[in-house]
Amino acid sequence: MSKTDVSRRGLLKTSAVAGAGLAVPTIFTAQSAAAFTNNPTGGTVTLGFNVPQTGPYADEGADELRAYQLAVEHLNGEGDGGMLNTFSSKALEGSGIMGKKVEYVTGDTQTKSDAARASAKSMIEKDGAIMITGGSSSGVAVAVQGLCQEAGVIFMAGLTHSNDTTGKDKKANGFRHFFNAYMSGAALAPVLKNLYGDDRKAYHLTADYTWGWTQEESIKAATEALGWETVNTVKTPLAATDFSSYIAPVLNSGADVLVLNHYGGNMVNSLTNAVQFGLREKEVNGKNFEIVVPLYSRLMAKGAGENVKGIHGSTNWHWSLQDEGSKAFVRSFGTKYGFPPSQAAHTCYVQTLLYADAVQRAGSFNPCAVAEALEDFEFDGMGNGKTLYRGEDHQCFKDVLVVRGKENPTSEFDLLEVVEVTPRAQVEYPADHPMFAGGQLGSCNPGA
Amino acid sequence: MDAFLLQILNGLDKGSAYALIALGLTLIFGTLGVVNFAHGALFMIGAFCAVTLQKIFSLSFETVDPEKTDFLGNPLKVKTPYVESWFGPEFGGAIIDWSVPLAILFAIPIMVAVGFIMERGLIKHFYKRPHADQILVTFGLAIVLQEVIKYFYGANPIPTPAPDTLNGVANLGAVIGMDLIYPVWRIVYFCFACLIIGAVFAFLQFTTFGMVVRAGMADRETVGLLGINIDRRFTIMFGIAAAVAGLAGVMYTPINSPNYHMGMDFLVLSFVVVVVGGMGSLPGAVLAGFVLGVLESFASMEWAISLIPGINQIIIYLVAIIILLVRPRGLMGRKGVMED
Amino acid sequence: MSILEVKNVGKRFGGLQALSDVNLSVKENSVHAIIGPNGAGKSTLLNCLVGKLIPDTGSVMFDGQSVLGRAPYEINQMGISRVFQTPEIFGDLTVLENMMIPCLAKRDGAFELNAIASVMSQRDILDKAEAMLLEMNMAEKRHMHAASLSRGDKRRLEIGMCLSQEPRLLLLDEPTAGMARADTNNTIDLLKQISDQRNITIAIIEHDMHVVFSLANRITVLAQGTPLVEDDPENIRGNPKVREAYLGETA
Amino acid sequence: MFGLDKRDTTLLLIVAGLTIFAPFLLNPFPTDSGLAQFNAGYPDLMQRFVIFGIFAIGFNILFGLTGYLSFGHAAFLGVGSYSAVWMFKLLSMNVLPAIILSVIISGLFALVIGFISLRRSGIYFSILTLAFAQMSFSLAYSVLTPITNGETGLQLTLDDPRVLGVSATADGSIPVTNLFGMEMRSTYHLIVGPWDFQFNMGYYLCALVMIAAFYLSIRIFRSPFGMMLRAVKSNQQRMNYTGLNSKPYTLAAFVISGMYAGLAGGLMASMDPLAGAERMQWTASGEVVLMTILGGAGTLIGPVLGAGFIKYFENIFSKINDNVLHGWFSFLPDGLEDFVVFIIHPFIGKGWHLTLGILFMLVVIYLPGGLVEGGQRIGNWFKGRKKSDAHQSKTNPAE
Repeated sequence: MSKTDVSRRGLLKTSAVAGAGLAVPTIFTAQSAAAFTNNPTGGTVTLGFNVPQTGPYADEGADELRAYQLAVEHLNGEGDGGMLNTFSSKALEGSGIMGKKVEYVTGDTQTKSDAARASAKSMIEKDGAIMITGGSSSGVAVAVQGLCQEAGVIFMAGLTHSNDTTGKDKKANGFRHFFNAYMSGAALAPVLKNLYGDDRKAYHLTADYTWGWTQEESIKAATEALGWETVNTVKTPLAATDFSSYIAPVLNSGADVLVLNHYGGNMVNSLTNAVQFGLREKEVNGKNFEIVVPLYSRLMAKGAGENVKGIHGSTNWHWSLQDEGSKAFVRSFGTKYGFPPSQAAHTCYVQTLLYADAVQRAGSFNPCAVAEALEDFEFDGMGNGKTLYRGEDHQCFKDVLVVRGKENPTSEFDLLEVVEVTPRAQVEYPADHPMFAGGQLGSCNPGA
Repeated sequence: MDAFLLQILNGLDKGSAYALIALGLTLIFGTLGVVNFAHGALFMIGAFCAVTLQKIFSLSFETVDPEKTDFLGNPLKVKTPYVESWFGPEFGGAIIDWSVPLAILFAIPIMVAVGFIMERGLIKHFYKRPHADQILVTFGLAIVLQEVIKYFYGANPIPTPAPDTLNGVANLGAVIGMDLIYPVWRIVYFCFACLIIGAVFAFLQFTTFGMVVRAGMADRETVGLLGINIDRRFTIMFGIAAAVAGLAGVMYTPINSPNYHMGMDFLVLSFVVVVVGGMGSLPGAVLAGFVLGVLESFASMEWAISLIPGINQIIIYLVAIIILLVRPRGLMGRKGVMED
Repeated sequence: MSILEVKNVGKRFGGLQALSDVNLSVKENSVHAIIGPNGAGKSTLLNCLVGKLIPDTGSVMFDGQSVLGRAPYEINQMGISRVFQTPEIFGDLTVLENMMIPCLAKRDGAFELNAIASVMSQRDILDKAEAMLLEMNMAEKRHMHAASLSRGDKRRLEIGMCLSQEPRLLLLDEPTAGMARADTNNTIDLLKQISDQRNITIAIIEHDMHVVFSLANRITVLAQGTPLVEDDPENIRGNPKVREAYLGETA
Repeated sequence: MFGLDKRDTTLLLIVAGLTIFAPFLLNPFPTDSGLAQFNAGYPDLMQRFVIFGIFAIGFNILFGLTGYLSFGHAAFLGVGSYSAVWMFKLLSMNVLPAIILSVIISGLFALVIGFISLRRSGIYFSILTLAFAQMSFSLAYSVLTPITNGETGLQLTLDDPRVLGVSATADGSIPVTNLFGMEMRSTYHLIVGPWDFQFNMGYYLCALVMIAAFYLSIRIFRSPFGMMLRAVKSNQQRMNYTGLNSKPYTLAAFVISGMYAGLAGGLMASMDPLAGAERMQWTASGEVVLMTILGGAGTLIGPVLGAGFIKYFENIFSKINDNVLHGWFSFLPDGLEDFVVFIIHPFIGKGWHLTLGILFMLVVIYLPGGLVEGGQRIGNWFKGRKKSDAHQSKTNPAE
């Protein structure tokens, strides 16, 4: 059997035309080799948005989906254009991608690697999606990235923070705009030093799975470089809901900083529990006890309520940023949906635009051409200052935000305030940094 | 030493939640002979009673503050809860602040009603069906309830803090000259659980109603022969069990922000608790709840993890397996319950 | 020659001495009835014979081998079949299937992973089961669900299932309890026929004196956990001790 | 034929026909028509249909025949997947050794867990299996990460030390799974007018395996062993007093059904070389329970139908969104259209869990025999409502 997984859609159109002309069904055997998977030959191009629609991250997924819909509107020249107006590359003109109208299909990752791969496959095989994007956990991102590499389509990662996504598990067809655990550490460390001094004893609680470990490793390295001492690191089960038995030992450990390497429901609960145990009012070694949540998100902050006040952490982006790009995006998003976008929405929106722009510049939907256009592409006007898509590992390098839970929020969205914008230079690292070692990008796969 | 005492407290606190859920589960099983996989969902509905009441109290009208602007640069709409405008900011604010304890009153009628509807509408038809069918239909119900809650409240956890005065920590060790700091609300939760457990036992022990129910648990047919309408009493017991689970949920909300899948999180655990305690034994369920809570806390201590890596992940299941193999009827199970 | 020898068997439940010093000898090819008032320990004794209970003291020998400590299925494979007070049959299976299972157990032993061959290809088993159904007068009901049979039919099916195992000893636990008179008489006839035509020893626990005296050729009277007397039916009928302990009250 | 009676042969041939012609049957709508989204004939979903079919068939051998409700069967599927992926990593990309190993390993795993769990019955058995599966899941997600790669799932990498084969292909990508050179992912498109039918190598391998698994399950159902298993469900007491030892029977059933699950896991990994820990979670075990009950526990074809039904729901039904709904109801006046969409909205798209839960409850309440019973009832209704004992016995799985 020959390898004939070629563009169905293309053949479909031609055969439909042929069938109409001959008025008898014509049987085509797909031998005419197209160059790559799902080459869009009609007037439209289909993107695949793979986000959690069910399960605990459904709300985050819903926000991602809103951003995607907005991005599609802007690409097709509807709405106010959003960041297209501020984007440094002017290749896109609001007439779709390379003149083709952008359409999309959605899938539900359920925040499970299996389900995410299944829905991505369905979008590729059934709906002819040329690019897959989205997701809100690193496990899913790595799994789907692997799939896209095999299938020969581009994967534009959504929210994924683990070092592995562009480290050990990086793939030639996968690109990440979101920042990572190393960058969180590098951005947070100087701020923490300014705020809390260089003589601190840190206690880590870490979600017991890959992302948690890479974050713990990164934060530990960054803070130890400041002179902090790591008193202890404890792994907590993913399924844990009550963290009291992990918080209690912190009280008498001699530590004066608690680092919570948790995300989602875990983070909401562990932070709530930590505050319950009076850690924030506690004094140890003559210093105020502090809690740090290295990866912050507004949706999580909302879940934790009052407890986030004064707690520091890092995010990829925040809607209160005052640069033109951010303002334009918040304006379009807020006008359409009535509330400001989350960082997940931002990264997804930007990823879609970046992909479209790369196609436009490359002049081809071929994944290899797109990848080439994205590699070492430097741009601005997307909300994080001057940004570089590094070719060696497909990671974006840009400014990282250090934020703090706001003491006096003026609205239900106004939960975090930006403490510092850590410049890109400070969070950069060589591609062969030991925390990212072990994987190979491989070569780009156009499929077919 | 302190560390151990603290973990015992933590264990008792976790155990309170387990015990309350398991108590209701056992009441239903003991009286109606039904294995209710939707019991975790009742716990979750209880928690969302608190969320709902908080939302009701926080219902607000909007006034435009021209001085300030919102994120789009439009004039900021300031929300003022109705209760604050009616009762003044101080008293109104206090009402919102105390919405979780107040939700107890709100939740009792709702939970009892939910219990009645569940029993009369669904469970009733499953008394004579095999246990597997009961498990399956209540499992389906649990999925439905959780999806309904998710539809209305979203997937994100919703913060429901305890009243400010109960939000701090207390030094329990002060009396014995030790430093034993513990969150006030968790102490409240433990006391509340003891109170409820005591009330249920007292109710079964000292009221005629309770005596009939106990007799019915021991031998349903005989009691039926006495001409007592045991079914109606059992329906009421189902309502009580639902209320117990619901109250456990209401009071749990400040400890962890409630979300739609908290019921499923607790379901497996509470079944393990019931089985370890012994199917059908009320004291067994309570005892097992506390024992498993304490064991779980101990297993999360460092020495335990360094001894057996991953023990904190599996302790509950491990205990369940061992108990079931060594003492098939659980800690305090009666003979002949669910043995075929 | 006795096929079942019970010697000095005692069994205690907590504070209750259910059986003490029970001696019993069942002769081959006899119909031996064990009677006694409620709570005399009849069922406990029976359970000790089939492996459900293990006596605290004494021995139970079947055909020269001890049954103590063996699981019920092992004892059954030795040649003891039991008929329950309420018929225990496979309600979800058809009558024919019910009859085939004991035939398979007889042929293949306690466990056989015979997972590929078709049941319908087991000619010997089918023939044997069909023959037994004919004998039990149930051939036309072979495709019915066993659960939908009448009480009397269930009883006959159960007895048939036990017989198709070709046991050496058939234990019956109040086989006519709760039956209408006609069903009872049918069952008596069936049992008579079995004991006449087959090389089978029957031990029967029974309340109904009509059944006992119609069938038994040896009777043991049990009272308060010990045998009061063992004798022929005629002598039991006339025994004043028995009348006092048992017959007097119920007759 | 094949040692089956006429009815079973017909059933087998129907199932074989359906699976072989699935690429046509599941793609009834032209690709650019509005109904194209209901097409399920693409390789990934077709593979899932048959793989979960195998899983459910195996589960049914345990639950349908013996009545032992295992809430931990997904663990065997997970173990099978891990074994297969390790085989790809270490030995060769040929799927055959991988599948064989996954069946063996999950069989051994089932033997151990079954040996312990089967010491208890009823709900105690369910809780024991649940506990074992949850333990496997928790450990796979965390402590056992060196073996399972935890959260991300076990994947192939470019530097796998493959003994028989290369670590990476000449063009720098990971080699693909194959059966003696026939690549699992290769797909042949047959384009007939506006229709596009996809014939995927991997699907046909899975389909053949499923037909074989289905055939084997018919043989087991009709065998003396199968009859004994039904006897276990019906009356264990009578079984023990008929000289039969029920323990080895149930254990054998448990191991066989564990091996079916391992086979499904191995195939899943062969189609898509990744093994995630969530595969072992108790909710995943709950899913196969749903499939079996929905289709009809104890019936031959039921589990296959149930598996197809749920997977269709998960992958196709879940994609219907409001836009699609508005399209359907656009013939209604505006206000009414919005109202109808508003009413239906919670049940479709991402609300598919809700619909599934309701359907499941309805089936348990009204159709204990599942879809198969539903089909029979409809059939009987058409035959003129001849309700009699004969029909009763038809619902009996053994007939």
